[in-house]
Amino acid sequence: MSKVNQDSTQVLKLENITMQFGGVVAINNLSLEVNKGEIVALIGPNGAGKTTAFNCITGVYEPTNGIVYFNGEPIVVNHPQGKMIKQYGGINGDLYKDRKPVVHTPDRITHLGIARTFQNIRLFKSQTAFDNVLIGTHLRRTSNMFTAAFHLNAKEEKANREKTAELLEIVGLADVADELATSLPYGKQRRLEIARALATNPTLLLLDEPAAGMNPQETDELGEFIVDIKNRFNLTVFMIEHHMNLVMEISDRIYVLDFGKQIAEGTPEEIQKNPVVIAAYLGVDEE
Amino acid sequence: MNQKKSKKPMIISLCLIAAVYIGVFIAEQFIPQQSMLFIVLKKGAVYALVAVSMNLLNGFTGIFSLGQAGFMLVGAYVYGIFTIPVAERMNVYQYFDGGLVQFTVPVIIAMIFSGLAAALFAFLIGLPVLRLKSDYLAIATLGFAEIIRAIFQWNGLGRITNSSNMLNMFPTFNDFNILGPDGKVTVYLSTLIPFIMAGVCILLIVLLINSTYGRALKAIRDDEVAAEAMGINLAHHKRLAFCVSSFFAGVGGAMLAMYQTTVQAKSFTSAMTYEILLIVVIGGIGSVTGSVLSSFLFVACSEWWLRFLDEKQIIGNFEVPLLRIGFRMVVFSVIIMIVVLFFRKGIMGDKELPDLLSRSRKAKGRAGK
Amino acid sequence: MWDTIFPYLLSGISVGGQYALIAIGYTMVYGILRLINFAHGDVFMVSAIIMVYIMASGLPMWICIPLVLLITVAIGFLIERAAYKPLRSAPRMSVMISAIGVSYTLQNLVLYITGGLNKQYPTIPWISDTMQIGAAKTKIVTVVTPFLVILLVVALVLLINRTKIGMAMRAVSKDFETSQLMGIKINNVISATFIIGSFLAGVGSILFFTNYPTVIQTSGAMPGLKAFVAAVFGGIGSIPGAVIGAFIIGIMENIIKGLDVILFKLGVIQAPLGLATFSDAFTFALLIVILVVKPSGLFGEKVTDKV
Amino acid sequence: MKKLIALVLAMMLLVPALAMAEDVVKIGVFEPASGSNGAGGKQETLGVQYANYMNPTVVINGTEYKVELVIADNGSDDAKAPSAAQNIISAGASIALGSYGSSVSKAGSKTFKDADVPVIGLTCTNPQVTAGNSHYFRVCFLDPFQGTVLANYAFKELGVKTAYCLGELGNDYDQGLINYFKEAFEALGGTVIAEPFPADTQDFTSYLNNSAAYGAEVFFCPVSVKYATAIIQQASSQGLEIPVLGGDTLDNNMVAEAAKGTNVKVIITTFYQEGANKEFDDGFKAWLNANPEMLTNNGGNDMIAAVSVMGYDGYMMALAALQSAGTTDSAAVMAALPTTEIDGISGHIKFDETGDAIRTAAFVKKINNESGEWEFVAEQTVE
Repeated sequence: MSKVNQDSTQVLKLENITMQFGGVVAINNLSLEVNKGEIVALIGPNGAGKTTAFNCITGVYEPTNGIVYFNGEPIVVNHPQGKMIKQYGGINGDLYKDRKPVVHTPDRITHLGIARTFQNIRLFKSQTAFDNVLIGTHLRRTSNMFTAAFHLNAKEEKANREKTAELLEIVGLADVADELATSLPYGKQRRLEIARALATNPTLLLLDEPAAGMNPQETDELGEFIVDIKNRFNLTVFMIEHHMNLVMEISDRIYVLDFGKQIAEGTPEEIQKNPVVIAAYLGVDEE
Repeated sequence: MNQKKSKKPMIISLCLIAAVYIGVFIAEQFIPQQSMLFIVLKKGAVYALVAVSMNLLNGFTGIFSLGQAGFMLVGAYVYGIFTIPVAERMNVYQYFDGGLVQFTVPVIIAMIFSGLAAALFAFLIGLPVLRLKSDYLAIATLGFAEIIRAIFQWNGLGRITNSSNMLNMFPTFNDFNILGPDGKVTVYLSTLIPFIMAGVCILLIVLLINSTYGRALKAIRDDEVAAEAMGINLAHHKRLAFCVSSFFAGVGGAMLAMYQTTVQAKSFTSAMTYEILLIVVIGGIGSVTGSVLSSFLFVACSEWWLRFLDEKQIIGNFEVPLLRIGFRMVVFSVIIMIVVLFFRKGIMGDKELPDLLSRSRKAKGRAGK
Repeated sequence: MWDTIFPYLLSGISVGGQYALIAIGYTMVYGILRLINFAHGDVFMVSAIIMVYIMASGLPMWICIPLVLLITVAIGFLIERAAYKPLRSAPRMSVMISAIGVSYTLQNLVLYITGGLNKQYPTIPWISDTMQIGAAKTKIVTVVTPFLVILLVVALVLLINRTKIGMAMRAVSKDFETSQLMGIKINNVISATFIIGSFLAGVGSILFFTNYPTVIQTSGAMPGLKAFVAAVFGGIGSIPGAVIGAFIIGIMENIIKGLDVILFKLGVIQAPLGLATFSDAFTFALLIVILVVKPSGLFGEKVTDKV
Repeated sequence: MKKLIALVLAMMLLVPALAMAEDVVKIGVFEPASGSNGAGGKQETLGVQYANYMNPTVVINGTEYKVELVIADNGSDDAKAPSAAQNIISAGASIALGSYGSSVSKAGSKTFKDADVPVIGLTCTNPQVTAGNSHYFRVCFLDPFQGTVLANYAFKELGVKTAYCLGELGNDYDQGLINYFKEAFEALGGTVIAEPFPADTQDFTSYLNNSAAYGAEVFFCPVSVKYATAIIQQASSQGLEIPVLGGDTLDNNMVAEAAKGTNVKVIITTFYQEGANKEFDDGFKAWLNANPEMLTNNGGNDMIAAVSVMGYDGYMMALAALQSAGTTDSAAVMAALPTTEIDGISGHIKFDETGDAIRTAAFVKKINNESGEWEFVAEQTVE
C-alpha cells in the first residue's frame, strides 16, 4: 500500500453499487466494507448477485452506479450513462453524476493488490500446475520484452520460480507441479487457483465459492487453509460461499444478499439468529 | 528440481539442428544448383519463418489473424524499395522517372526496416482491430491485408511503390554466393544464408515464447478472463504479440522477395495467408517445430514431389487416368482436409523437438530453462 | 448530374441484390453456428460452374435451372455434413480452418475440372436481354434482381416467423445448448440453414453470372467476402440487416469506381486520381469502421460474455 | 514421427537424376496453364507442341537428337514463376520458351539467368523483359512499337481524339502498353484517360460508364482474355457505341466468340493473320482437329491464335540456335542465339543487340460481328 488514508483499516468499500443488465437488476444499491485482516463472507441464495458483485469489484463489469474504494482510493466509479439513464431504476441515480466515471481494467485492479479465484474454475488448461502459478508472477515483472527474451532477467526469473515452488508447497501441490492443471482433481484445482492468485502478491483475496464441490472433510481442511494463508501472507479475505459450516467457522463478519439487495449484516452469531435471513435464505437452502 | 533431466533433449535437439545446417552447406557445395532441392529449401526456409510468426499469434496467443500476407507485402516492398541499386532505378521505375528513393542500404538493414515497417502497420491496425473477438478479428485483419494491398498499388504512391508495377533487380539469395576472381561461384551460400536468416528469427521467437512474456501469451490463449484477472494487460500483450508477429512476417516478406527475385503487390492475396494458415495447422497449432517441418513438407509437395500429378504419366502402355493440370492441387487439398478433420493436432500437436526426445512428459514443465 | 450518377446506382443496386442473396447464407449460418462459412462464396461459384456444364449437355432450360439449384443445395448440405458436423465440439478456430480448407478444395477442384480456363456462363433468355432505362442501357436482370431479392426475403422471413422449422432456427440461434435440451433436432436445423443458404446462393449465382458471365475458380471469393462484410455491416444474424448492408455495399462500391468521373464532372479534380484502385479495399474499410464503432452492426443484438 | 523423419531424409536424397539419355535435347516451355493468362498460355504452348510434332528431332553436330518438351505451369503468378522455372532447369533443358504475360516472364527471368539457361520470349512484349538481360531473347514486337501502332491507328484511321484506357492493376503488360499508347496518342494531340481495375474484377459496368462519362471515343483495353470477354459482353449489354481497341492478347477465339452477335466493334493489333501461310494453317488445323484435348486447349475450335504461331516460330528459333551452337550446352546455345536467324511463319526473325526481334509491321484485325471471326484490316508500320 503506497498511500495511507485516514481510515487505514478499511481495505475495501462498496458504496451504492447497482448493476443492471437491461431490465434485470442484479445488484441493487449494495454498500459494504471489508476491514484489514478480516475474513468477510458474502452469502445468499443462487442468483442473488454475489458473483456479479465480485465482477464489479474486479473490473470485469462496469456497475451501472456506485463507487468501489480500495484502500481509500476509488478504483471503480460509475453512474448511469447513455440509455441506462432511461432504464435505470435505482434510487441513487444522481448521486455520482458530478464524478468522472473511472473503471479500471481487471489487470489494473489486480496490480493494485486484489486477486481473485473463479466460481467455475478458470485455470490455464494447456499448462502445468507450475506454469499456472508462475504466470501469476508476470505482472510484478521488471523485465521488458527484450530483456526477458534474451534471458537478461535470470535473477528475477529464478526468484519467481522459487516463489512458485514455495507457493505450491504451501497449498500442498508440490508433488503435482508438472502435471497439466486440468488433469488434477477438483479440490486440487481449487487450491491451485488460490496459489495462482497468491502469486500476484495481493493484499485482498477474493474467493468465489472455494469449497464448491468439496466433501465435508475437504471443506474443513480448506477452512484451516484459508485462515493459514491469511495469516501467513497478511491478507484480507472476502469470499462467497455456500457451505454454512465453513462460513460460520472462519468468518469475522457476514453480508447476506437476496435478489441483489443486502438483507442483513453482522457476525456469524447475529446472522444465524437473524429472522430475515432465516426466512429468506436458511429456510430455503438445504444446508 | 528435475532441471537436469530436461537438459539432455535440449542438447540433442541443438545438435540435430546444427547437423541440418551443416548438411545444407555440404549439399549446396556438391549437389548441382539446378536441383529442385534448393528451391524447396529456400522457399521452405521463408515459409518456415512466416508460418512460425503466424503461429506466434494464432497458436500461442490465440488471436486468429488473417493479415499475414499484408504484412509480408509491406516487408517485401520495403526491402525492394531500399535495396534496388540506384543505377537500375530508372529501369525499374520506368513510368515514375526512377522513383523518389535514390539510395540503397545494406541488405540486413533493409530487412530490419522491412520488419519495422510491418510492425508499424501492425501497431496502427492493432489499435482498432485487437479489441474484436475471434472471427471478427479474423475478417478484419483479412480486410486490412486487402486495404494494404490496394494502397501499395495506388498510382498516387507510384514514385515510392512503383504503383502496381513490379519491383525487381534487388539483391536475391543467389547474390550471397561468393564469387571467385573469374566470376565463377567458389562457395555456394544461397541456401545456407536464408536458413541462417530464418533460423535466427525463429530462435528469437522461441526465446520470446519461453520467456515470461510467452507464458503470458499462452495464458491469454487459454483463458482471457483469467489472464486478465492475473494482472496481464490484454491490450498490451496482444498488441505486443501482433507487432512481433508482424515484424517477423515483414522480415519473411523481405526473404520472399529475395527468393522470388521480383515483388508485385498482386501476388500477396488472401490465398497466400490461407496457405500459411494451412501450413500452421498441418504442423500443429502451438508448435514451432511443427510449423517448420510442415513448411518444408508443404513446399516440397507442392513444388516438387507432387508435380508429376500435373502431367500425363504413362507406365508401360497404361496411361494413368485423371492426371492433368490441377490434379496436384486437388490431391493436396484433399490431404489438407483429412488433416483438418481427422488429425486435428497436426504433425506435432503442441509438442516441440526436445519433447519428442525426452522420455518423460513431465520434463516439459521446465524445459525452457 | 443525375445522368452521371444514375448508371452507377443502377449497377450498384443490381450487384447489391446479388450480394444480398449470398449474405443471407452467411448471416443465417453465423447466427446458428457462430461460424464464418468461408466456403459459401465458393458454393456460389460452383453453382455457376455446374450451370455451365449442365447447359452444355443440351438439356432444356426449364430442367437445367431447377437441377442446378438442387445440386447447389446438395453441395451445401454435404459440405456441412462432411466438414463442419464432425467438428461440432471442436474450438471455433478449428471449424473456421475447416471452412477455409473447404474453400481451398472447391477452388482447386474447379481449377482441375475447367483446366484453369474461364468458362462462359450460358445466356438465359429474357433476363439476358438488354433494355433501356432513362439514359442507361442495361440487362433486364439488373432491374429484376432487387425485386426478386425482396420477394425471396419476404418469403424467408415468413418461413422463419411462421413455420415450425423457422421457430426451431430462431431458438437454436438464441441458445444452442438449451434448444438441444428442449428436444430440437439440432442437426436438422443446421442442415435446413445450409440448404436455404445454398439455395439463395444458387439463385444469386444465376443473377450474378447472367450479368457478368465469366466463371473461373476464383469468381466466388470476392463476392463471397463482400457479402460477408454486408452481413456484418447489417448486423450478423439479422436477415433484413444483411440485405440492406448488401445494397449499401453494392452501391458504394460502384460509386467509388465512378468517383473519379463524378468529381471530374463536378470540376473538383482535373485528372483522374485512380480511386477505382480502392473499390475493393473500400468495402473492407467500411467493415473495420463498423466493427470498431458498432460491432453489432446496424441491426444486430449486443451479446455479453458470461464470466 | 521417426518414420516421418526417415521419409523426409529419404526424399531429400532423391535428387533428380540429371544425367539423361545421350540423344535427347530438352526445351523448356515456361507458360501459364492456369490463372488469368491460362487461356493464352495454353494456345502459345499449342504452337510449340505443334512445332514439336512437325519437327520431333534435330541434328546437332551430326547427331540426331530427339526433342523433348518440358512443360511447366507458372500459373500466371509471379510467386510460382521461380519454381516453375527451376523445374525446367532441373529437368536439364538447354533452352526455354515463354512466357505468355510479361510479369511472369520477368519473375522467372533471374532463375534462368542464374542457371545460364537462355530463354526466348514468344509474346511477352514489355521492353523490360529483355532490357539488361543477356539471356532473354524475344521473337515478337515490343510494346513501344505496338502502343505507337495502336495510337496511330486510333488517331489517324479511326479519327478519334479522346481515348479511355483500362488495364489490370499490377499487370506489367497492360500498364506498359497503356503507358506507351498514352505517350504516342498524346504526342499526336489526343487526350487519354487511364484507369486501373483490381485483379479478379468481374463487374466492368462502372468502367464502361466512366468511359462514356469522360466522352471517350475509343475504349482501349489491352487485358487478358478473361477480362476482355467480360468487358465485351458487358459493353454489348450496356450498348457501348465506341470501338474497343486491344493489343495482341485479345487475338483469341474466345474474344471473337464473345463479340459474335453483338454490336461491339473490336479492333486489335497482332503478330499474324490467319491465311498468311496456308500450309501452316492447314497443318495446324488438321493437328488440332485430330487431338480433342488440344482442341479444348485452343478454346474449343480450330481458329488459329497468333500466339500459337509465335510459339511455333520460337520453337524453330530454338532448334536453329541448337544447330548453330553445335551442342546442347545451354551456355553455348545462349552464345549462339544473337547471330541466329530464321524465316518463320510470322516473317523473318533476327535479333537486335538487346535480343529483341527486329519487327517493323503489325497486323491490324477486327472482329466480324456476324460470323465471330477475325478479319484482316491492315498491315501497319511505324518508321
